[in-house]
Amino acid sequence: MAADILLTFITVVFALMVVFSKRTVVAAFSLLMTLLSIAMIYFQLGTVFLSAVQVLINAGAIAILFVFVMMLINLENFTNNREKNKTKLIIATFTVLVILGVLALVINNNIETLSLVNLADNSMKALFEKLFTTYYLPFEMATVLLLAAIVACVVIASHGKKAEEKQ
Amino acid sequence: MSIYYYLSIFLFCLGLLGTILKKDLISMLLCLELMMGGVALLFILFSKSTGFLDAQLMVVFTLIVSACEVAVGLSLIIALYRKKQTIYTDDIKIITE
Amino acid sequence: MLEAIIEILLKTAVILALPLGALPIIIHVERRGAAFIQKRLGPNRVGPLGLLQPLADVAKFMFKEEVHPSHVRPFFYTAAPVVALVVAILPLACIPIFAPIEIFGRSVYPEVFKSDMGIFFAFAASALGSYGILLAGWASNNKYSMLGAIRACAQMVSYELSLSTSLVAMIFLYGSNDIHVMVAEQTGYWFGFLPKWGFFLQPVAAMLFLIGIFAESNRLPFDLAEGESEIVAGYHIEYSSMKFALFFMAEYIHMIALSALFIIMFFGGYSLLPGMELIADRIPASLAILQALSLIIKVASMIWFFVWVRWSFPRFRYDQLMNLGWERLLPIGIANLIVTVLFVYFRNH
Amino acid sequence: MEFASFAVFFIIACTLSAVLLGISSLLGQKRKAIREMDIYESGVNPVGSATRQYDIKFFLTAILFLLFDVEIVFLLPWAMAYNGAPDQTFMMWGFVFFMAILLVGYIFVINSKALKWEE
Repeated sequence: MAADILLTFITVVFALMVVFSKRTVVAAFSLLMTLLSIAMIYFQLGTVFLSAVQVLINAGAIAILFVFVMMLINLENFTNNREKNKTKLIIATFTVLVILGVLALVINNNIETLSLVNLADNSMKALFEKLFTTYYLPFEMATVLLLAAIVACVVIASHGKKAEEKQ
Repeated sequence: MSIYYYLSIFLFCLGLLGTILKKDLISMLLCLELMMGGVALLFILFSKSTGFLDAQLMVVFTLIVSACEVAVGLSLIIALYRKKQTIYTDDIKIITE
Repeated sequence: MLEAIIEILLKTAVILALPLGALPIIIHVERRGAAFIQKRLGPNRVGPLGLLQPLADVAKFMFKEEVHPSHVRPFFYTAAPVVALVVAILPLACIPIFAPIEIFGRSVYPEVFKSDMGIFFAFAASALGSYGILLAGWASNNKYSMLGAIRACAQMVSYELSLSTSLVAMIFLYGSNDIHVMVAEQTGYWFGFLPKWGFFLQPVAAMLFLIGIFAESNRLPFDLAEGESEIVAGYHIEYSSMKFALFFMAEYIHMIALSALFIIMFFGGYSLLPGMELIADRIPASLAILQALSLIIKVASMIWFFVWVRWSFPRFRYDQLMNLGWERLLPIGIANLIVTVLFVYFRNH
Repeated sequence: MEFASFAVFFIIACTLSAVLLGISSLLGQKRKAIREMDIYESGVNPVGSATRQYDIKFFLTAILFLLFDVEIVFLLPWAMAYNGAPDQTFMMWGFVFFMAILLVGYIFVINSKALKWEE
């Protein structure tokens, strides 16, 4: 039980730093720490493969992309003191708090049935075997989605370059 | 174990708040990624408590989708930055050039 | 409970002591090896045969002035070497040194982080390696370091693809991620003399992984990041004394961890070297020590290979390096994957 | 249990590097020399800010790494389930189809010369 509270505390602290930190690079690195602590939570819950995948893809590739963009777009010399209109801040926090309250109520009512955690995790081999036989179609659609993302990124990112060469 | 339920909805709502409040596009994408993390954690918790372990495969698909979303989102931000030299939402108001 | 704590502390101590203890020796071997290849003597002033030279270096790093330049970003500037070293040490947690042994009636696992996804965790932890470099490049706010950090990161990232293709190809063959299962499948002999190593099964994947290791740990001929002739000293240009030494240690430990992965997959991890069975049969208690010894000998020969290659190959140009990564190694990796799958399929049917 | 041992390992690694840094900052002499504090640009006075514009190729490499890494890492459950799978033929043909899609994306990237670092 102590590990649960410790991990939750670490994740909450870094998540708050992502949202409420002044400089964007600090937000990017705290997002990296949040994803790593979520990977630790996955490991503690027993899903070992997902924790390794989370470390490799989320923390090892997506967060690097964010830091790369930070470096390419030098955010430092942007004046960050844009006026913070108070009304938007209050309304936004109010609505989000309402949503949080509703969700918390939902979970609170049936916390007993939810936390009936039977850790009957059968071997991952059977689980993965099911991934590629019964759920093969969604997996192939996800691959086609990745293909579309590859084509889109190459076209969007190198679009400006061709325009420059023409001038 | 049950504290993780509250953690996942907290992450989701915090990401939502961040996406609304943040001024520049990259921070919005960061907070979107935070929401993705919260949802994936919820999937695993439900798969654990109901014993229906296939839900963990759903996390695999959310990871693929969030990777594609970040990739395309960031290349759009780069293309926008090359054209307008700024990524602050207040400056990007004019649709037609 | 007390027994578990002692076991954890003992394991952590052993796993941290091995690479950190070996570090001065590696630095010495690197210097003497370079000298040997270039027909000169190398350090032999301090102590007999210059053996105390690394200790003198460590002392020098301790006592040098701690320069803190004014233009750097303070917190990230000091955090970068710590991040680099910690991330370099993490993969060591999953690498076992000997087979699980029975002590006091409990089977003791040698690695700190026992899971049946051992090799995948070690690979994921080594994928985090580029954060220390990015942080250092960005924090020292200097054109050379920023460019060096981005180039090093792009290089490490693109060679990680070919690393993961060869890793997946080997897992297709072994069928599981658990390092103990992998080593168990690699013990024994084909036709009596050839040890059953993964290298003879998959030479192509071994070549890919080897090239990937050189690129991932920024060793020559892939060290564009801190190429002296190109951008002076790359990402650790603004660092001095102990902080620079931490980057130095991080690079060597990262190199040790990656070559340990290479040996686990292709040269049988802690499986006994050909001559060792005779000793092991006579003294059964010494099996674990012999296994650890064989792993250390293999890693040491890999380190010598690193030094040997470092002083015999010229440095790549950056576009050659990236083309090699994307246009040459990746298609070979994908083709190798398809061939492995077909081979495993026809082997079963 | 493994989680506790990994946490102990991580904490010891952090304290090790912190201790090394601490020792050197204690032992090292403190001198506020002006010249050492400047940006190191091999003696020349620095010009312009450090974070100037960089080539788009670095960014494109990172994006394509992310997308191809996702595809290759999700081959891993394939590799684990493949050996003992009852209907291996379906999985084998599924794998070939998956690799075809991956190769289409790869060939597109190579032909579009997006990653071609000109001399």
